[in-house]
Amino acid sequence: MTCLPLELTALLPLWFVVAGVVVLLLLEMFSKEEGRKVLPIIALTFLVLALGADFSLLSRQGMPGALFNRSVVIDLYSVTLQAICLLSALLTVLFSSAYLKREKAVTGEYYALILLAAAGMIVLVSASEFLTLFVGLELMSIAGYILAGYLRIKERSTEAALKYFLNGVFSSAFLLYGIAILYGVSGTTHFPDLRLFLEKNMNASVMGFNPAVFVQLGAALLLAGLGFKVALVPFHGWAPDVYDGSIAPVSAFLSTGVKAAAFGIFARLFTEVFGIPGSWTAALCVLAVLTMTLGNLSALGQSNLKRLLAYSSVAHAGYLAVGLAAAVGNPADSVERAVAFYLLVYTFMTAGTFGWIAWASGEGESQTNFEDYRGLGYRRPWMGVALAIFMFSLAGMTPTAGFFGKYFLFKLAMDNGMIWLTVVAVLNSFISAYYYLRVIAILYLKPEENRSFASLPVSVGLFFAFFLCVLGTLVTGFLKFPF
Amino acid sequence: MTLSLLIGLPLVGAILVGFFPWEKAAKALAFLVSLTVFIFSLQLYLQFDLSNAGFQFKELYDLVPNLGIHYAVGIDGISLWLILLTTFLVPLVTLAGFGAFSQRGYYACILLLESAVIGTLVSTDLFLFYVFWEMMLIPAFFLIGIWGGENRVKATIKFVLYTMLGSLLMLVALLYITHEVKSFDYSKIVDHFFAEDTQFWCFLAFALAFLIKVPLFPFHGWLPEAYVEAPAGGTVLLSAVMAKLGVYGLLRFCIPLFPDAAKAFAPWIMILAVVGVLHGALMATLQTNFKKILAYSSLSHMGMILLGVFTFSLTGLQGGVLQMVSHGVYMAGLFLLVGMLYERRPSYEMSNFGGWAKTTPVLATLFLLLMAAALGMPGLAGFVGEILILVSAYKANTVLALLAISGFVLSAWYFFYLYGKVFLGPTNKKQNTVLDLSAREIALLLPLATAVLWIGLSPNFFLRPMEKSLQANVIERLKPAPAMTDFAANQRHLQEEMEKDKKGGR
Amino acid sequence: MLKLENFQDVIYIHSDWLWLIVALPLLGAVINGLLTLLAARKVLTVKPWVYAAVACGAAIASFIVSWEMFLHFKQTPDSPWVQELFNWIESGSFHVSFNLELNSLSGVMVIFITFLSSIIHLYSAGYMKGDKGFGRYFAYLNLFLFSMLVLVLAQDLLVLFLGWEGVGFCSYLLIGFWFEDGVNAEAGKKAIILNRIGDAGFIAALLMVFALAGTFNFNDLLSHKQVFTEATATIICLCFLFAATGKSAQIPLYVWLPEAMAGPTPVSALIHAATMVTAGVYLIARLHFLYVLAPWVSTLIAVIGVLTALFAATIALVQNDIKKVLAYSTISQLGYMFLGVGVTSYEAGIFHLITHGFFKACLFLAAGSVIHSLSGEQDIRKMGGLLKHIPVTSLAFLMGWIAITGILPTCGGFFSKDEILWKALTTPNSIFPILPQILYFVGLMTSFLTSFYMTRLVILVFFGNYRGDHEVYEHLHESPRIMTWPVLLLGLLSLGIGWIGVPVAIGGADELGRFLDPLFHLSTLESDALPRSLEPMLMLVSFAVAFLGVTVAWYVYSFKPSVSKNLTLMFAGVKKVLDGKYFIDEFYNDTVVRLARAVARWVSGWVIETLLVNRLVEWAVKGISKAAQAAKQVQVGFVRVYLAYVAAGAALLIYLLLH
Amino acid sequence: MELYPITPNHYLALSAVLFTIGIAGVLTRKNVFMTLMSLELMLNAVNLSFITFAKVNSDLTGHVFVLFVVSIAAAEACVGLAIVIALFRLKETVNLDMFKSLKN
Repeated sequence: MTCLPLELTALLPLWFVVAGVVVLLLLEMFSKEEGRKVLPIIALTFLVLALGADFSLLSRQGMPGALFNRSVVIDLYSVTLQAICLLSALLTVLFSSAYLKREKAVTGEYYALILLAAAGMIVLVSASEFLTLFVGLELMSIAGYILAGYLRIKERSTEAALKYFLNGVFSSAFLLYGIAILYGVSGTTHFPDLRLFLEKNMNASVMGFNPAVFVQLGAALLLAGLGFKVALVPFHGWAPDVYDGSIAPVSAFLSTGVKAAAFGIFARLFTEVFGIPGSWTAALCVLAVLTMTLGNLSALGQSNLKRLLAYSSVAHAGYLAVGLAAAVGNPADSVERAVAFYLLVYTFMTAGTFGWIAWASGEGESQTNFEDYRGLGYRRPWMGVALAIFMFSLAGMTPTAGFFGKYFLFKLAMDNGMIWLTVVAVLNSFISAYYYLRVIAILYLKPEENRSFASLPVSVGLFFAFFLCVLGTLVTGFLKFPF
Repeated sequence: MTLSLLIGLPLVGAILVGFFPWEKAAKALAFLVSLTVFIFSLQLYLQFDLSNAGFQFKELYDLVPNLGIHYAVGIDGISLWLILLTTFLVPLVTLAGFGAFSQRGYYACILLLESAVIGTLVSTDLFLFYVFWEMMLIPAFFLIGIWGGENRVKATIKFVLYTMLGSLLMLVALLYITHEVKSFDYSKIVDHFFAEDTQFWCFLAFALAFLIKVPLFPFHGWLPEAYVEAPAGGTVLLSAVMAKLGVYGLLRFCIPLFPDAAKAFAPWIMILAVVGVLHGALMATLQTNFKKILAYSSLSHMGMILLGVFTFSLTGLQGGVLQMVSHGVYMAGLFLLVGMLYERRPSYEMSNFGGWAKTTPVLATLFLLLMAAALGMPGLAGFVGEILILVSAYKANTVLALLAISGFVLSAWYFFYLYGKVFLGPTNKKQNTVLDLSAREIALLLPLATAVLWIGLSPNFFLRPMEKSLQANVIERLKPAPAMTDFAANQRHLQEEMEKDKKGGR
Repeated sequence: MLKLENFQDVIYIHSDWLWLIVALPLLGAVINGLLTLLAARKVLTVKPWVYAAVACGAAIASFIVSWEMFLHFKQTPDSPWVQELFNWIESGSFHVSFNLELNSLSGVMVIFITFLSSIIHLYSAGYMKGDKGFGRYFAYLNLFLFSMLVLVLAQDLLVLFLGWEGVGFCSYLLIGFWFEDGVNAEAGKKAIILNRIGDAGFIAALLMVFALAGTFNFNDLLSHKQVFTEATATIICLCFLFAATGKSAQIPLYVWLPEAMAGPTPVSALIHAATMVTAGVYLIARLHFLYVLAPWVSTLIAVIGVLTALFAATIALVQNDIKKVLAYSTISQLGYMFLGVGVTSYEAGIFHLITHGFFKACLFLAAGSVIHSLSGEQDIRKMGGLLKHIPVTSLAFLMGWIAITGILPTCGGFFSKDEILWKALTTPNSIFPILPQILYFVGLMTSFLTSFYMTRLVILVFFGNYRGDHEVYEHLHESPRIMTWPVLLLGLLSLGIGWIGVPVAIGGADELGRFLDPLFHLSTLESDALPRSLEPMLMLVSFAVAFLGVTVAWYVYSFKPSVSKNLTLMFAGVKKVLDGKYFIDEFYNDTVVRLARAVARWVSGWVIETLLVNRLVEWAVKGISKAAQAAKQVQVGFVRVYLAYVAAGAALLIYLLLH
Repeated sequence: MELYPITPNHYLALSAVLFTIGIAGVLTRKNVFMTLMSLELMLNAVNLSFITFAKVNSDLTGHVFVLFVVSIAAAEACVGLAIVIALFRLKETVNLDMFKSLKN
């Protein structure tokens, strides 16, 4: 495919995904019932193709860099994040196929929406300019809104959609305003130019008015907008309800793919653009501490696994924020590496857990309380072990990848001399260990006799998905990371 | 290659056992694997170079190159015996069984634990050490949480959380020092001189992690439940192996890395240790559950070991390490016997026993022997370490040493109380059906009995290899710190380095 | 005044065979132990005589070996025999090698121990016949012998401690031998725990000795004795004394011995009369060079000794269990030995140790034979007139009686006791000048009481009419020869044993004294308060006292039983106190034991464990879970509130970034 | 009387005011439709400032941005209305405070 112009090959993943969307929609239009069986397979094929394209990009020397009139940048970071988002989409599709069959809700547009969101993510993570960023973000979000409310006959699902939607639009207004102000001050929407502007004028005062004030104002609004997407406290209100309300596979998607993409661009902005000393560092520290603490504490009180996971994903956003707070003063690539690595690990373990819930919760997600899983570890040993591994990883225990992820993030904070922040983060992951371990322990309590988990089938796709997640959770820590 | 083999073999074995198709044969396989590991580990002693104080059997590979994390392993005289102790005990534990159901998982966990323990003992890269250190928790968590007794969940979560709190704070300290030294290499870090307050805080963080594992007196909240609820095999590994890792960590990291802080804290730790000795013994006298008696006695004995270690004298250190080994041996034996009693009468309450010396003479005799060792009978394992510790402790602090002696009296109190309640006195009807030890059980206890005698009668065999390493890697490190000027220069140098890095990052 | 020249010029003779003395009993123990366990496992069936043969063989062989060596050793008594067995512990400056040393003191002790235990082994073969634990019994017995020999032959305090602990442990096993009866098990426990309390003193002393001298080897200590000041020596000796009172059942730690009679009678004879209980005396004698530096402690020893002697004798007056009487008399006699070593006349102490060993063993064995023939009856009120039924046993017992009371001059303990009293009287005490007289008179009083209660015992058991139940009377029979002959032999020996130390004053040779003197003469105070020529007179005095005691007892219990009743009526209170053994056990229970339990329960169990260790953690957990409940309330569910959060957050950020 | 020239600052102020009004609307109104309108108001306020800045900086990006925002706002409106209809089918109400089955 080297004959194709660079601009096309570099964005090949995007093309594949979009093509997938079109094909799926057409199939949905023209296929009968039995045609629906192939939908997931189609989706998978295109996602795998896109992933393959990403890997071929990763494997070749020299990244294309800025393309399309510098509106997108294809570097190791963005390609890695693309891969992560696609991986999340892939896992979601795998989890969904069995789930939707069970719920008798198989439609083409579902998969189309997932791919559409994936396309949005690809655009988002490779944006090098605010307009692209906005378009990608909205593409991803709008698809997300619909996915959240996919089971429109269920109140919880629809309510989740509403909450997600209102918060989403509300905060993207903030985001936009922030962008507008930055644009107004600097006269550009390109990240590199903005960076140059900041480095020049952060402490100079141009023709009477001090741009720093406006930059900080813009940054604040920008932070608010992105903070919503990645569910940082206090912009997190929607997250627990949405992850809890929407169907488990979608929760997996929203809590991994969407968050990964959002965090990806978040990290890029706060390393490559705002990566210079400024008052936002303190703000990020505050957000990080709030997020970790509130997320973990609320998770502590949960008796419902799905909701617990929702809160835990809030908490994990907090750990990532620790990394971002330490962005200033650390080399950009090390920050981006840490973030990307954590997102990958996080995708494996969180998607895996949500998928596990999708599997274990049974018809209509009737069983998501801890008590429902009493003794599952004896009846279905392997699935028990799988969940245990995810939990250990979420708790950040060695040798699972969860530990390495946390380690790299906290290391950033420590290298920046933010000892107290590290201590807070560590104490938080100590608290989190309690509820994660309790989940495992419950799996191995004495099971009630009547309860047998034999009625939970593990299809090939599901098995493959779990295998992927477990493997990823176990070995990622020891793999050589692309950059 | 030997060390990697010692880590890898159990790991592979664990996976094999875990996936082993025949539930019944899992035990046999696990036993074979652990036995092979033991045989390989003997090589360590045979090829050990007594004249060399530093690390031996070194290996070095990259693990995470861009962070400078290496797979670096090696052993010295301190870790040698603890490794041999581990590899020696695990086959016995596997042979002893106690995995009531789901044999696969049980033995997989044991092998996993063995691998993690050995890894912890041989790592010379701090990151690697931490990885193995935390990794131990997972199999331990399962061993207690799945195969444990009634309140196993509470016990196991308590145990893991206590341990994690310590190790997470240690992680912070580890992050800090590796950030300061810019390396995970033990030899580099140990040669680096840390500022006073750095030493203070880092010592606290590290020591907390290790002292919780030991456990030292105020941090033993997890101990009684964990020891009692765990299955016999698990208890053996907890008390005989994992507890030792705490002391090992102190010897290997806390003291050499932060010598000044160690010297500053030593008196306090010695006081806590003695309080632990007395407290553990007194608590033991209160119990009606004989597994709990052993648990508390273990607390008391570990206090003794710490007392020896923190005298910082060769005698005390050697006594401490020797006592670790012997405590490992006799405690393992006692807990295995307790497990065997439990198999014959599922209870730990002494009131349900009595006169068992009549029906199970062999069991009683072995128990008496190991108990005598635990009592510090001269000529058996416990005594030598104890006397070495006391002698050096007396030089370090007379009062503490004299107080510690009373632990010696109390141990007689609770141990003979236990023996009298369980093995002596009238027998009751039901008991005639009870069988004495089977050939298998005797076979797995005899090595322990032999070891107890061996340590007691020729301790030099064990003391000699550790002498040089303790001298070089612990005592030498405690020599007065370099002059202030060096320290200042050191700091300046570091500052420059950090600046360079920042620039490099851009 | 002391003769303080330091003698270094000791020539040690290396010996290759000392180990045999200790190894043989150990071998016997191991063989018997294995045989027993194998038999218990039904792997093989062992005839009882095999056990007996092995054990007695081991003991006797050990005796023969040591006898041989001793004869050779006697040629050059000034040069001890030493064997370096192996290098036991070596760590830095801490170096202990496992050496055995045969010097005049340990030599005498070894002969004494091996001989007595050989006889007692033989006796046991008969006494324990048909017992289920026959093999186990002999295994323990041999193990005990091994430990005792190690204790005696040790050239090193730590090795001595090995034996010291070993004998304690074996006595635990042997006292609780019939463990199916809870009482016996309890007695064993009490014995070992009290011993351990004493041993704490031993260890403390060890630590101090090492801290000062850096060695445990007796000879090195002897040559380094200048490192001990009077103060340090005093403390160390006090600690050792404490240990000794534990082993040798002296005030304050004597209470275990009477209950130790729960064990089989031969055990009482071997351990609680002849050998183990003398370990304390031996220890003090072995450390004479330290004690001479601490006159205070020596005085204390003498006082403790004489008090214990009197105290135990008074209790013995009213005991009705034949073994208990002997037990208290043992304590009392041990008191004499302490008195002896206390006044630094160590050879006198050892002398009495040996004579007492013989006659007390004889008495115990005879008593055992009595009990045996009365099918287990021990209460002397249920005996009487046994002389005609079991003449041999009675004869032996009477010999023992003669020996202990010293009613027949030159027999048994007469010389040794007299030696001690003489030394007690004539050794000036620098601290309390009046003390020697006191010691002497209390000693005399004790010897009066001794002859009194022993005579009472003899009369109640062997004379008068039988007062026991009838079915017992039916089976009344003399014990088998294997029991009676050893007893007779012991009886004869205990009469004659006194001749090894006939005082010079009455033209005797005092062989033992002269033999031991080189070892002790530096540490022995001159006993020159009275001219030597007075000694025969004092002998007459003590003989008179003993005679008085016997006659009074005879009068009271044989001719005028009414008198004893009247006495008991007159002194009801005293009787009560004596029956209650001065309520010392109760006293200990109410103070020490209860205090310890209270500390354990309240300080450790409640304050520390519950409050400090657990409650704090629980509170922390409670706090966190409260916080968790609060945190959950943030998630109210109203979407508009969430939107408000967003707005507020934005405001917060603007504030944070702009201020 | 003379007319003061309308400077960009007036437009920016106006847009800020509109944005604030939008926020207030969103936070205060219970009716979903009012909320949606307030959201639109906020977006358009942003558009206004975009145009202004474009004018000030005399570059076209701002204008392009506005076009995108308008179209995306339209899309969002459809999705939003769809969700509202679905909810109305289920609960027969458009009062936001009625939707609180997911909490704590």
